[in-house]
Amino acid sequence: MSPRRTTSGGSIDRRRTIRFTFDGEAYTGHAGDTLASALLANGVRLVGRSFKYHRPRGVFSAGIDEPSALVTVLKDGVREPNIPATRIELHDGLRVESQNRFPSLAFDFGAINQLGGRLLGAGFYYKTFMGPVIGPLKGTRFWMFCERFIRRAAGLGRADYAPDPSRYERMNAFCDVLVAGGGVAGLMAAEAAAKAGKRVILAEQEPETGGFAKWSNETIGGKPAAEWAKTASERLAALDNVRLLTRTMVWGYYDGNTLAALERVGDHLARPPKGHARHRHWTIRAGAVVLATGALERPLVFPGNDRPGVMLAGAVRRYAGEYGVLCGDKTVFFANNDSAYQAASTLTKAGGHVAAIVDVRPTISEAATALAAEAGVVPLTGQAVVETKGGKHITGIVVQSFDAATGALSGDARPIECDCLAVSGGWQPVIHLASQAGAKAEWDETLQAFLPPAPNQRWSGAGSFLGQMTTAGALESGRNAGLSASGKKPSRARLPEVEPSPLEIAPAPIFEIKAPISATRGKAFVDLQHDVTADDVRLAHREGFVSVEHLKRYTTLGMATDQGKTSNVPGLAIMAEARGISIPEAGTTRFRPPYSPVAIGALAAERYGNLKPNRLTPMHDWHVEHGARMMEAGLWHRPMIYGAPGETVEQAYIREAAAVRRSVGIVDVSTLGKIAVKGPDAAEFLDRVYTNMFSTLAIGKARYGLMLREDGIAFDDGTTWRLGEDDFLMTTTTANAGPVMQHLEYFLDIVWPDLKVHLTSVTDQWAGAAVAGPEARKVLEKCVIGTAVDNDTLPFMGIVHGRIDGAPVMICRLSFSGELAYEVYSGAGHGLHVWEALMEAGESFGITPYGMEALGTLRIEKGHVTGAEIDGRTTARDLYLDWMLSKKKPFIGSGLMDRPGLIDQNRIRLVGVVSLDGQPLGGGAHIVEQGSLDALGQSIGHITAFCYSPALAKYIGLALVKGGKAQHGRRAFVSDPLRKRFGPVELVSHHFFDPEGRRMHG
Amino acid sequence: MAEYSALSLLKNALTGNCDWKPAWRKPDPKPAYDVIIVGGGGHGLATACYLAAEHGITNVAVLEKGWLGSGNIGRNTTIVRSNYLLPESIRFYDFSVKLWENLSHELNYNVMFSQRGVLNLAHNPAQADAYIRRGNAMRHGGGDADWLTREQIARKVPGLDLSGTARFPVVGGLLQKRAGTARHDAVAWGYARGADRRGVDIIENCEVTGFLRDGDRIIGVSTSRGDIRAKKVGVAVAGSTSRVLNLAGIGQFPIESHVLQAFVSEALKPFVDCVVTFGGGHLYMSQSDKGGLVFGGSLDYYNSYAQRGNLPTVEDVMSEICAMFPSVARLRLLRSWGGVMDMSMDGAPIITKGPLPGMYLNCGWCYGGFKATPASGYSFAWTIAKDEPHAINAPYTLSRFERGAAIDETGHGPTPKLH
Amino acid sequence: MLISCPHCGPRDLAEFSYQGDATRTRPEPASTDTKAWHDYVYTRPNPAGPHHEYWQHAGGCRAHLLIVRDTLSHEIHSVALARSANASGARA
Amino acid sequence: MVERATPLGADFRPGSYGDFADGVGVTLSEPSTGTIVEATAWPGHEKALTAALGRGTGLSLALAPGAGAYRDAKAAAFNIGPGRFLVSGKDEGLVDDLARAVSLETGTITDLSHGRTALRIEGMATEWVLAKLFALDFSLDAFPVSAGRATAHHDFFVQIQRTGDHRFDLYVFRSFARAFAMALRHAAQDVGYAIK
Repeated sequence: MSPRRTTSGGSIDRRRTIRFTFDGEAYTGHAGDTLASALLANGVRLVGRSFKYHRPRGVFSAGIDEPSALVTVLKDGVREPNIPATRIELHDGLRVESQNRFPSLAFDFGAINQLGGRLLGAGFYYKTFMGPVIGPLKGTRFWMFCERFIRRAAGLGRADYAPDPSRYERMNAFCDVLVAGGGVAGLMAAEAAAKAGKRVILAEQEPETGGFAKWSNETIGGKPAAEWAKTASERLAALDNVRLLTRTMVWGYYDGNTLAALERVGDHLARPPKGHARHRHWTIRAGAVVLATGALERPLVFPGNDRPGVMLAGAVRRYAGEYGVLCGDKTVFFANNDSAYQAASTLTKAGGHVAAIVDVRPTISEAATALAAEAGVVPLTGQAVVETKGGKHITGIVVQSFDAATGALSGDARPIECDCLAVSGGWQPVIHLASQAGAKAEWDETLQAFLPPAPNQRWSGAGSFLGQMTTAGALESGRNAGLSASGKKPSRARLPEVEPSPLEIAPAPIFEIKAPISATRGKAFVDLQHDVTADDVRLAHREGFVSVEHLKRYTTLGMATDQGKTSNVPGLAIMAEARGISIPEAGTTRFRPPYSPVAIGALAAERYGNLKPNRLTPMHDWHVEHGARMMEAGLWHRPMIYGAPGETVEQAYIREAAAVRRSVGIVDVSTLGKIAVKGPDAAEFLDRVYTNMFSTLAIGKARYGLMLREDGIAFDDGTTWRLGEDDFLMTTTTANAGPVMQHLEYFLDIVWPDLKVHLTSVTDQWAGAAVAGPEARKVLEKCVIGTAVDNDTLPFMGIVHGRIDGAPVMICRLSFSGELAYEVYSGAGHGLHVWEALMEAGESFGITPYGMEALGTLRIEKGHVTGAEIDGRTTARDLYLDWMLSKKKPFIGSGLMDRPGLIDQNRIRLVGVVSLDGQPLGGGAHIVEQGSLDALGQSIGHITAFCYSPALAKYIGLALVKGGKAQHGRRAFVSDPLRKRFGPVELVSHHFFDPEGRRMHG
Repeated sequence: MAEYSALSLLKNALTGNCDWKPAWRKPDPKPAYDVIIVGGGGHGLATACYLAAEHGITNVAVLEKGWLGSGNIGRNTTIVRSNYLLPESIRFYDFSVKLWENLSHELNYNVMFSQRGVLNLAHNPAQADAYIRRGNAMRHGGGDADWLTREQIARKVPGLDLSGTARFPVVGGLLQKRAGTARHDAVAWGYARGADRRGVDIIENCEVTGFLRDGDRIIGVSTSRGDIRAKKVGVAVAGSTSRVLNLAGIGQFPIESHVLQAFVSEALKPFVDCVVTFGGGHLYMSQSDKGGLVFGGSLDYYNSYAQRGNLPTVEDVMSEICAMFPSVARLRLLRSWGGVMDMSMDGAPIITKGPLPGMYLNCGWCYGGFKATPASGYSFAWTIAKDEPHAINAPYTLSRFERGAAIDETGHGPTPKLH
Repeated sequence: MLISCPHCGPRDLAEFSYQGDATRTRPEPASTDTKAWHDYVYTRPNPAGPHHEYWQHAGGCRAHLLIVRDTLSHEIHSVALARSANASGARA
Repeated sequence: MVERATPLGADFRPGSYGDFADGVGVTLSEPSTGTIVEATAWPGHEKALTAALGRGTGLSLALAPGAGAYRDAKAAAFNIGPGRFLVSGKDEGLVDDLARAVSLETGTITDLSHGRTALRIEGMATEWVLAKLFALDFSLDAFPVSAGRATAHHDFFVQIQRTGDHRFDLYVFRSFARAFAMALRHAAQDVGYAIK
């Protein structure tokens, strides 16, 4: 006695046999099978173990709502856990494992948890494991000890650490009408919108469109429904203005009619073609949306309702109708509505045997009675299943008389033998997307279900999503929704003909059969995956966790991978009953994206494995070829050092920095932010944004400038060059190029729209090479033509234009290193050319390319500040840049820079630090006045940058220290417990080297 | 026998679990209280609990608009840490961690505080220096911090992309061992029960619709369940601060409300042990006891009260998690949700007497409210009881902006979305 | 979320950069009224409902937009170029 | 004259790549653009600017947002913001011509010839590939030939002009060009692509 394949029927391709393995065992199925249908066809009933009690579980549903039959797919060398067997299309080579069991599915140690059933009820963890108040396990230790075991027992599937080799991609799409759901209603809607000339996308989560029509054995337009759906689908696919996406689930409804959908492009293939994605993440901007997402069947809650073989009636129907699989030899239906009778009818037609139909309602419709008669049974009305029998699968049930009005059970308990129990507790429209879109669902007394709220974005609904449970209703509402989404009125044209459907799909308001539970009967489960029972819901009620959100959180109801698709409404109904209020009064949980789980890689797709692009200077390849070790600076890559063989980083930067002081060095400064500031008001604008004056700057000269934020804190610094009366070139720090641009644009657009100034980012237009050192001028003299570079023509802060080896250049005499230095700017496309020419010209002077470490060393020696000191908390005064705060004019930040807290002398302020023990200082080390590594003192500041200074022959650094200048000459200690460094230092002026600046003026 | 213990569980199991009492009563509001706390979230409940436990003030009501714990206590990513840079923050959050360590006992409620550690990854030397500066600050402030090398990280966190070819290669990481995670809902429920058992009235579905005033002075609140008078009214409604202050006539305030999304994957067997934060972007991840990977990233960057996130942020967060853990791409996102953050102008909270006489204010928690719950409740209760701040919340004034004494951990200045 | 840039048409949220509250008035540049500067820089109405705010179409035309958007529903009521909105006195 | 170096690097070399067994879906190339200029008008002077640009390039530019004009292999221009245009031409002297044509009363001209890199994508699968990167509607109705769009793909700012039914010129910041070409190539894997 077991499930099996029929000899004919269904839409699977019986000529194509597919091999797959489950827990290492080889099986076969057919093309068109899901893993679930194929396992059932092979008589496999035990498929998984439940989350908490490790109870045996089988296939429960036939779709996305599956709570029990979760497996791990082994593919591409990686594990993909927690995939419902009902969602896996069979393909050659498919390998699948069961999960949450040890050592095997049939014999699972975890099943011991079932013995502690009552102990392990809702809230169990909150009430224990607090541990002892004294001893080695006090505090959090005892809990953490227990938690290790709890964690191992919890979880479902096991993931591995092997990188996922799959390709994912994102696709942006635009359409007039998006139809979510390709059942009968969706097909009608799409066709109506397409005929109205709209651009339409139809997304269907299953491999084929058609929905119920695929297995319902009805007729539409005189044809079998499945055939009608196929033809309708083909018609749509042939249209230019329709994109038909199958295997595509719309999972998120975001603001502004932006919807997210996942297309499973390659999961059903043994191997996707080269360069093709496994999943494609669609972001669809839709003018209007038609939600035709259907309805899901609910189970009934009764003792033992989780045994393998207990299934949804609609699922039993689908397995028979679509896959040619009979879920049992003797099937009993148990229902509170007529849809189970349709299922029984389909099963009978497929060759199955209906052992009984148990119905909680005292009377049923004539149509239902007739269908039962076709199936060869007289419905047991006014009765209910109170117990299931069996071990790892169901072998029988027990029924008793049931009073639908009071829920009371009476009379004899009668056993019925069966190997499949098909349950229907009514239907719940899939309103998730509508709920995500913003509004609260509305309870419908007739359907005993939540219906979608009134739309608050541009969507309309169709089909069973709206509670239209008949095919005729789907056809009509589908067409109307398509028309309405196209801005058209409902049509009166004839719809395809269907058989009349006198069945009563609205269920009796029965959710639970309250029979006493026992070890043999089993528990009455509400949430099958998370093992939440009806008693758990009542315990939550008893303890005051009565709001639906508390219920969910206290019991974990509905929080499993199926997100409560089959359990939310029954759980709510049981709580409502316990509270003595109606279901809508008890509330509904808000649905959140995704509708059903989505691969994380799919959502990350568009990055192509590179989280952030690499930003390269024109000389990048040269640096790499010449041994540079590159480092990141924001998105940029810059040389840290140019290492000679065998050199350490420290040796390299000392060599490079020393070369600059001794003769000449060259460094790539192309990454500096550069903004063209042009227009008649450019000078006025700069006066307002910089703390110092720029309107007085002569053409052909540059000036160092400082910007503050509105709150008076230092923001950025750099030089700005006046190239013409109305033409400035502003430079910013590398890191702040973007923020400064945005800051300036904000003020021009919003605060001073009257100023005539244009800004253009020209960072990428210019390559920059700084040539620094006593021999710098000689290098330029050797290669620059078209201008002199002597002190008169090119004084400090002067700018000249000329050519180097045929390329136009602009040279500004600026110094960050404190040496005689020039920044040579050329068009970026000429950057490498000019760089190489400078290297050649400098060869006889021993020109040395230097990296960020040497650049940092030179600036520390000079006491110049960078982002390490301008860290968003320091003021100009903290950095002793008060001389730049103009008193002649207001500027951004001048209004708040004098607040008492910002001018306090005791703030942490810039000082120099000298190591007195000859050891390095360490970035991020702190400064203390006393203490040791064992007894840490009080921090009075921290080191922002340090280096070995070749010019001073010692380790020096910059620091922000309480009191700043007042500390000069004081002894203190560097304290770096993280790196176990403690040592004496002297606090000194931050101008270590050539404080008068003779060298750069030389 | 303690109300909750292994023994009581066993006893109740044998009697069909019929004798459990409600975790907190559902009383009707009295006409007047000594103290009203507006806001039945973590901070409000903790405040009430400490008012009763530490100061003997039990004639207290906590008023909650919806269901208890429905604000950010119920929608955060459950991380507890004190790995801060500035001395004010270190002092406050370290105090909080100390309270966390004993919280389950204190409340006789397992809040599942698990000191699994929080690891901040550094991806370049400058970032490493910044983290080391922070770690040193933590150590000098009396806390714990350790620097891990790449090799140590490889052993501690399998699955991280530690290859040299990673776009953001890991150079080291800052570990705070005493940090970890807790069961967020349990914190709300534990404090609620703790307060309730000490006599505090917790009143759900009671929305404050206005303040009762005597001149300038606040003397109570109007609610959807009638007027309630009080000698002192504490407001702890982070996420809705501006809305509630509006009811008291305060129309401009240094707070913006922003939405922060959080995410959870399907449940898995143990995958990652500690909390890991990614330095190449804004991302943090841990694993819950149930097995879900819990993670989050940046704000959605615009004012919102909608508890509803947007897609570009989802994509950014997923990109970062895949960059950090390349195997996670194959796993599946189960659920996402949004919480409304009370973003202050410097990223630090406000816990103070005022701004009106009779009123006490606790707000501006930005991302950091959950871990602060015990210290926030403790110091707010202190401030209400004694009419002066405790040493740990003394810097968290409202006047600090005008004085130029912002406590700006990130250095982003008055741009709330960046804190 | 889509924002209809008056210049570029409807574009994805990802192209825009939020620039915050648009109701504050900047004091005169030379003002030394710390309180006025404080209010401008630090305080906001932060309403639950329609919110006047600036966005920059940073990943597009770079223009700043004045947008009225509901912070409860994210529904956008109006979008205008900030320059023209401010110039024509349409500012809130 | 010193030749301008391409930023695309050694990897961007001619050949066929990806799934090209059944032919390539798109072709990528770096068109030669001697001059790239950003021209911006003061408010109220937009018409004068388009006229001046027309004199400099021979293009006739409409004043609508995103409007553009294109003369095969000679010059191209399109609107990228209020009063703002990106102009490109084969000729390197164009920048001087435009600087002369646009007076300070009308607006400003900024030379970006080195600062932006143009990449061309063409072929039947062009829209499919671009839709992976950009949230733009690439249908001909929404994005007609010669029109332009300023848009972004994460950190890449890209200005796009449609220069044919299935042909687009993409202007990116030079320092990002190599990374962007990588992203584009990755996106074209499934349709197969050639580099010309």
